[in-house]
Amino acid sequence: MADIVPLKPGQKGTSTGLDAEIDEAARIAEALIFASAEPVDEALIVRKLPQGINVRVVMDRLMHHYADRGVNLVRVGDAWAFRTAADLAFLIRDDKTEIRKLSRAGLEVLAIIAYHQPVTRAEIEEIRGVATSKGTLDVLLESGWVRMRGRRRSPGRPVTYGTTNGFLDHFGLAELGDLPGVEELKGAGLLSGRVPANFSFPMPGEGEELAEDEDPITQMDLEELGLLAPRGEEN
Amino acid sequence: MADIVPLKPGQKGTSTGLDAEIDEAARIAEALIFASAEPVDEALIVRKLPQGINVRVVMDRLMHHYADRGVNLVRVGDAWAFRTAADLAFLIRDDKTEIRKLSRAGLEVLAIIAYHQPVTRAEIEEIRGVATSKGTLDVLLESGWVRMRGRRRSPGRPVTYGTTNGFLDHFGLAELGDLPGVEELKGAGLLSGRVPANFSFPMPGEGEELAEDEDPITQMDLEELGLLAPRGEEN
Amino acid sequence: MLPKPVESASQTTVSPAEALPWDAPERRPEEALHIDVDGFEGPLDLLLHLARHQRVDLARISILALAEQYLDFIDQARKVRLELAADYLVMAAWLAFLKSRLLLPKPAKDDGPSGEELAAQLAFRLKRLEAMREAAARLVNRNRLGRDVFARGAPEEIEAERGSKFQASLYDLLIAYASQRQRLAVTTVTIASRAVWSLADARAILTRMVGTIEEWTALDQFLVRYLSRPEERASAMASAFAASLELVREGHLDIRQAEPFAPIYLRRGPKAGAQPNG
Repeated sequence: MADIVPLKPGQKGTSTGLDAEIDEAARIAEALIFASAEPVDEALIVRKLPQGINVRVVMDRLMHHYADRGVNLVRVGDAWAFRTAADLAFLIRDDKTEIRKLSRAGLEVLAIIAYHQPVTRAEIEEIRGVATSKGTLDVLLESGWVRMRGRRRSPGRPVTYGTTNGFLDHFGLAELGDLPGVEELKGAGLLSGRVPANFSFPMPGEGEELAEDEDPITQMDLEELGLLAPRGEEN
Repeated sequence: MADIVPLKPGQKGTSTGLDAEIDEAARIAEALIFASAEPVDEALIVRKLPQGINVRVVMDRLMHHYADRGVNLVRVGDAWAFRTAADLAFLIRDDKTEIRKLSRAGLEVLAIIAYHQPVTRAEIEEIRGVATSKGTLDVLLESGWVRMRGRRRSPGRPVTYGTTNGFLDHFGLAELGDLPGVEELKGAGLLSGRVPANFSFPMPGEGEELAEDEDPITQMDLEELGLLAPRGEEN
Repeated sequence: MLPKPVESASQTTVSPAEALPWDAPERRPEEALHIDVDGFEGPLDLLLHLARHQRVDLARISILALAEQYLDFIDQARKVRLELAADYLVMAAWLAFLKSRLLLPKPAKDDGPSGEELAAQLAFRLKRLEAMREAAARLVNRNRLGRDVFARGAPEEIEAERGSKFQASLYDLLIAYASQRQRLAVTTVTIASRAVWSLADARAILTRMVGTIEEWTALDQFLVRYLSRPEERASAMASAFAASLELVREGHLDIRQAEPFAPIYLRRGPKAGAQPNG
């Protein structure tokens, strides 16, 4: 068994005192989380543990114990859940397995809400450069991945949107800080509404000529790109 | 850690050959049983395991592994399932109280109370265009999301209803003013664009204080409303 | 400031024939050309697409070259007389403005943003949109619950976290309220949508029909096919009359009326053979 927690000789199976208490607390937490399909709030676990037990120590021990097993303990925001190990997906997946498909626009709006939250609809539209079509936000709200968070303290008090714990759970994120690339994007100023001070782009002049690896766009290209239907074709 | 499988010195974490194969097979069986809605037939497990692995050896190892944990692996006929350890059964609800979903009427009335508070029953009925059954309001009062706020200073002194802090808490609102308005719901696709021009939502009044035409509910009122047995009466 | 797209942003253009409720006239070959903006999510998306086609890193993109490419694209679309959704044209106007700011010396006493500032803003928006695209792709490819990882299949009920035995989401609540209020609003105030003929509609139909008729014919008769529905009658008559005046002015049509409220007669005008500029 790939048990991660190192055991000192002579300690195994005879752990006493604090260690035994933590083991017992771990059993309780394990049973609680295992029983539920949904993530279990850490607050609930704390209430069920014996008084004076540090829940983080307990969860750490459990997490280590399950790290290499077929089932893993994962954190979802302020809650905990057991989920099957991702590398075994192909064995468990069956024909009935189906997950919600999002349209391209829906996925884009979801990503913008996740990375920019709290974010208003107007801000989403400013980022995408297009009005949000009917049904896009609706579907995200219905999926339970997106929620209305509150209202911005600005003229018109627009509603702000954010993601839910269901979003974290679905995409296997312990917290929003685990969103892929979020630190780099923040560092590059791409999660802000304003052009960052250090933002650089080529000045006109150097840009007027096409670069060596550039071709001018021609009529042919537009057809090729699917922007124009070929000339003379019916329909 | 109550790890049952005895580890020989030097073997831990470096198990090789057959032992490693059995560990990997145990991971598969573990994940399969965990994710299944029904106990999993041993025959199915055999099919999912690598060829040439003795399923009994695998299941024995798993069963031992879980023997002292908060969750146990149990045999159900020719199938396998995980169950909460018997001594932790107190964590599991046995009364099977189901989480109840609010009826559609319940949701509507709750929403009207939230937006229009302080609001009387007659006003709720006027907004909905149908009579509200007593049961609907009772369920909402029971849910802890709705409370009687006071009595309107108007003929008949009707009771006014409002929402509670529990309501804000459950629906993740910081304050009633966070409830979205018409434009927001249109933008999110929850309200179709084809509503009359003068269509509007009220701005919910801020919670605790009584409105100018509201009186607080008194002991007398509660008796009169049949919510308290009259004072001094037997039983 | 960058233009704010209008509501119908992602709508694609329909060819004129499709806009009319009657049989499509024969299409000229160039009308068969259509701009497929279906796949694009607005002008910014199109710009990003063109930028990628420069086959360089977005960080090295020339905003000026990009603006010119976009304007070229719009020009080509116009040459083949195609309609584009309004926000594509608004973007074109803005890019033309940007181009002039970049190329012409800044006039004195102008506190507006400089060309460089405007270009930086556009480059920033493109980069940000592309970053979100990539983020979305990475997100969707993560190990997802129900596809790659799975929850306990046979959950056992544990004591609920909250005391309340009731469950409802804010979404449920808002949907209930919005649809209830709307239902009632719609039953109390019924505004039937009216079929309205636009001037352009009327002109197109008249143009097709007058070419075939030599003798004085009552306007009603031209329109008899379209007047069967009483709710369309007033609108059709009004638009057709206004359109007929336009056609008379251009010489495609002659018109006659004996006295006020008498029937209006039409016939082919002196220039009826020429292709009307519809």
